[in-house]
Amino acid sequence: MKLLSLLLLFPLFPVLAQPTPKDVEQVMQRDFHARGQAGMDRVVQDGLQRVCTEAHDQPPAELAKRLEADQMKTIAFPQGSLIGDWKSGERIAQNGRGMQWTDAPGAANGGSCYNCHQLSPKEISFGTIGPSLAGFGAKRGSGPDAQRYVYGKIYNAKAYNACSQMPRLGYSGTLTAQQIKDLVALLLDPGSPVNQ
Amino acid sequence: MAGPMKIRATLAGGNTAGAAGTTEIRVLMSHPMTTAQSGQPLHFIQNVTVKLNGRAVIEAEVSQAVSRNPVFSFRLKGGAKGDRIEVAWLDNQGESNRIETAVA
Amino acid sequence: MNRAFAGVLLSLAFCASAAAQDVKKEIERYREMVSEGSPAELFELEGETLWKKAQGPQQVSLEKCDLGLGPGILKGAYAALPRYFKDADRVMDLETRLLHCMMTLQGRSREEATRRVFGNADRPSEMESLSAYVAAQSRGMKMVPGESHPKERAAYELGRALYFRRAGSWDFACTSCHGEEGKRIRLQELPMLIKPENARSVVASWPAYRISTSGFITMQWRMNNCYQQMRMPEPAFGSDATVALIHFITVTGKGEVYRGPGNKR
Amino acid sequence: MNRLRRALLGALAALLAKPLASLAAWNESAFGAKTPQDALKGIGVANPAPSKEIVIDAPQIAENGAVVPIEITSNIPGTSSIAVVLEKNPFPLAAKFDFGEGALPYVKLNVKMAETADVRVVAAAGGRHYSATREIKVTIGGCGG
Repeated sequence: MKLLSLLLLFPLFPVLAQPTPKDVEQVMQRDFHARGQAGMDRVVQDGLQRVCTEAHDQPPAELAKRLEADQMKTIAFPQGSLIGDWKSGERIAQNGRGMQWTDAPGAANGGSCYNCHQLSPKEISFGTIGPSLAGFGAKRGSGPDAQRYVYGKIYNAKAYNACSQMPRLGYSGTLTAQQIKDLVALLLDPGSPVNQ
Repeated sequence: MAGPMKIRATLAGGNTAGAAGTTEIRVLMSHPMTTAQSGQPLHFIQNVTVKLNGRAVIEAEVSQAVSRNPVFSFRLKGGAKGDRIEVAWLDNQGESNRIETAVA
Repeated sequence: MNRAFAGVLLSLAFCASAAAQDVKKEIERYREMVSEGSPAELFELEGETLWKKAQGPQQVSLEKCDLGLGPGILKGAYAALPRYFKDADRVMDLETRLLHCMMTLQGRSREEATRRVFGNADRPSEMESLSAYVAAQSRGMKMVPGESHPKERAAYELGRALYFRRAGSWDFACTSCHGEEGKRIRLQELPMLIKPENARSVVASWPAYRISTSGFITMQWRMNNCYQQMRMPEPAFGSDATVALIHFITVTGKGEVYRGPGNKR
Repeated sequence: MNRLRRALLGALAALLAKPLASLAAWNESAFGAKTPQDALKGIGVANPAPSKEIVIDAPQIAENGAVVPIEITSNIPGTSSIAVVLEKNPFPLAAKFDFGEGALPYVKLNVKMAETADVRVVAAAGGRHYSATREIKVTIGGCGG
């Protein structure tokens, strides 16, 4: 029902027959092929991807809230401190590899963080798709709540913003729990270059 | 592999009262320009010569620090349409190439 | 990192916005200076040789290839692509059409002709050099892709749908990077290709010489490489999906005067 | 003398279908030098005087160290050669241009730089040497993937 109301909110252009989501998937099934670790299962959308595609990333608030609650359930928070090693976190943030058909399947993946965010003010080559995170820990503190928020956001960004452009780095199997802790340290540790 | 070259020589500046302008030369060379650090066999252009109507006017010695597919711009005093400009290179493996054009 | 650089970075931290402005300006100046002497022309020369070279079982050149304006007509042909081709009953972009000519005129198999469509600096691909040569023959002409045939309109709609479709390990669509204006990845600005003013300069400059790899890159490569970075499986060269995306982008940026082959990072 | 020898060799080379590598002059000791000082020594330069008449036009930041554009003009009268030294490269001497009658002391070229460093340009005029430097920062652009 929710999907139906969504479709009504975003009416199809009357002039041209647009391809249905099913049509588009069929084209992709035909025109794409598995390569390396990138299997054809990745062409098939999950529920969240389908809704965000249909809504051009702006689902109605009520639907977004429900999707976020669903995504929140996927996050496995480790016990104890979530602060790892910021030096390792910086390397993970700099590394843009992982999950591509050109990447070795067994190798440790990067988080691609600098592709979209400013983190350490020392790095001048940073992206701007996501907000600047320079001084993040200095502003927010590094207590249990901040740790939990950052860990959860990296593990599954969609639990906080249903159609966020940020990958679900833990949920997708890109980063391990230890790697995410190291990134939490990069953001929150007072000794991290992010907070200088 | 040392591939094709491209050259352009044009008259710039000057005026109808006869004041001399400048001949601008831009030359492109396909060459790998591999360095000692690349792990590939060292292969780079060492000498570049620019000739105006058959006479050498610029002689350059270059190193592996020149970028791949080298592009050089040079300038000559004065010049006239139809002047013959030739650029030749020679690399450390003895390969060479040359190209000629008339000033436009 | 040397001391002087560290000093500059320190000052960057102090006056971040002014410094960011300077960085942007200097990077723009860098690109401008590099593009003044683009080796793209060397690829055009190589492409001309390949266009005229007899190849394949038929041992003929591509000189009779019909790129849409009639057999062998190169001038302005690229500016009118992608378009619908009756003989193939589908919309084709430049590279797909070149492949079609290799198969039909030269008698080559698809497998052989597409074995190595994306080359590198040491060995550029035949498709890259040919693209440079053909595209250069439209320099100074307005980009006017086909839009009247129903299959051209369908390709546009499919391209648009693909542009917004999120999927894969990282939930990416084209819009994940090219969905908002003024954004960048690292230092690379990202054109928002659904806006004509952004798509135009893209349409006017591809295919292009790529400074970081000293190679020549084409739109089919761009689609392939984006899907790789989107953590998706690989789209087939010259497939309807890739042609549709290229058509969608080209129609969005139509009307711009072609200035390529250009220079990319 | 060197110039004359080269001119003669050049003429000889032109007569041959393919010039021979052994005929060309290439200053092995200067180009093989591992420090800027040794490189300059190799081309006979000692204590060049700083000069504002050497104009080095280059971006302050190079997005890619593999291609760093540098445009050089010497406004020193009688400039006969220009040498380009990349101070932090493993082999600092990048190029030396000799200008004969009719050539302007100007060149634009693209060089590779391993890291952020000074570019030093040394011009020779009337038996004296002059130099100028400019810092270029080398960074990375793009997705870094």
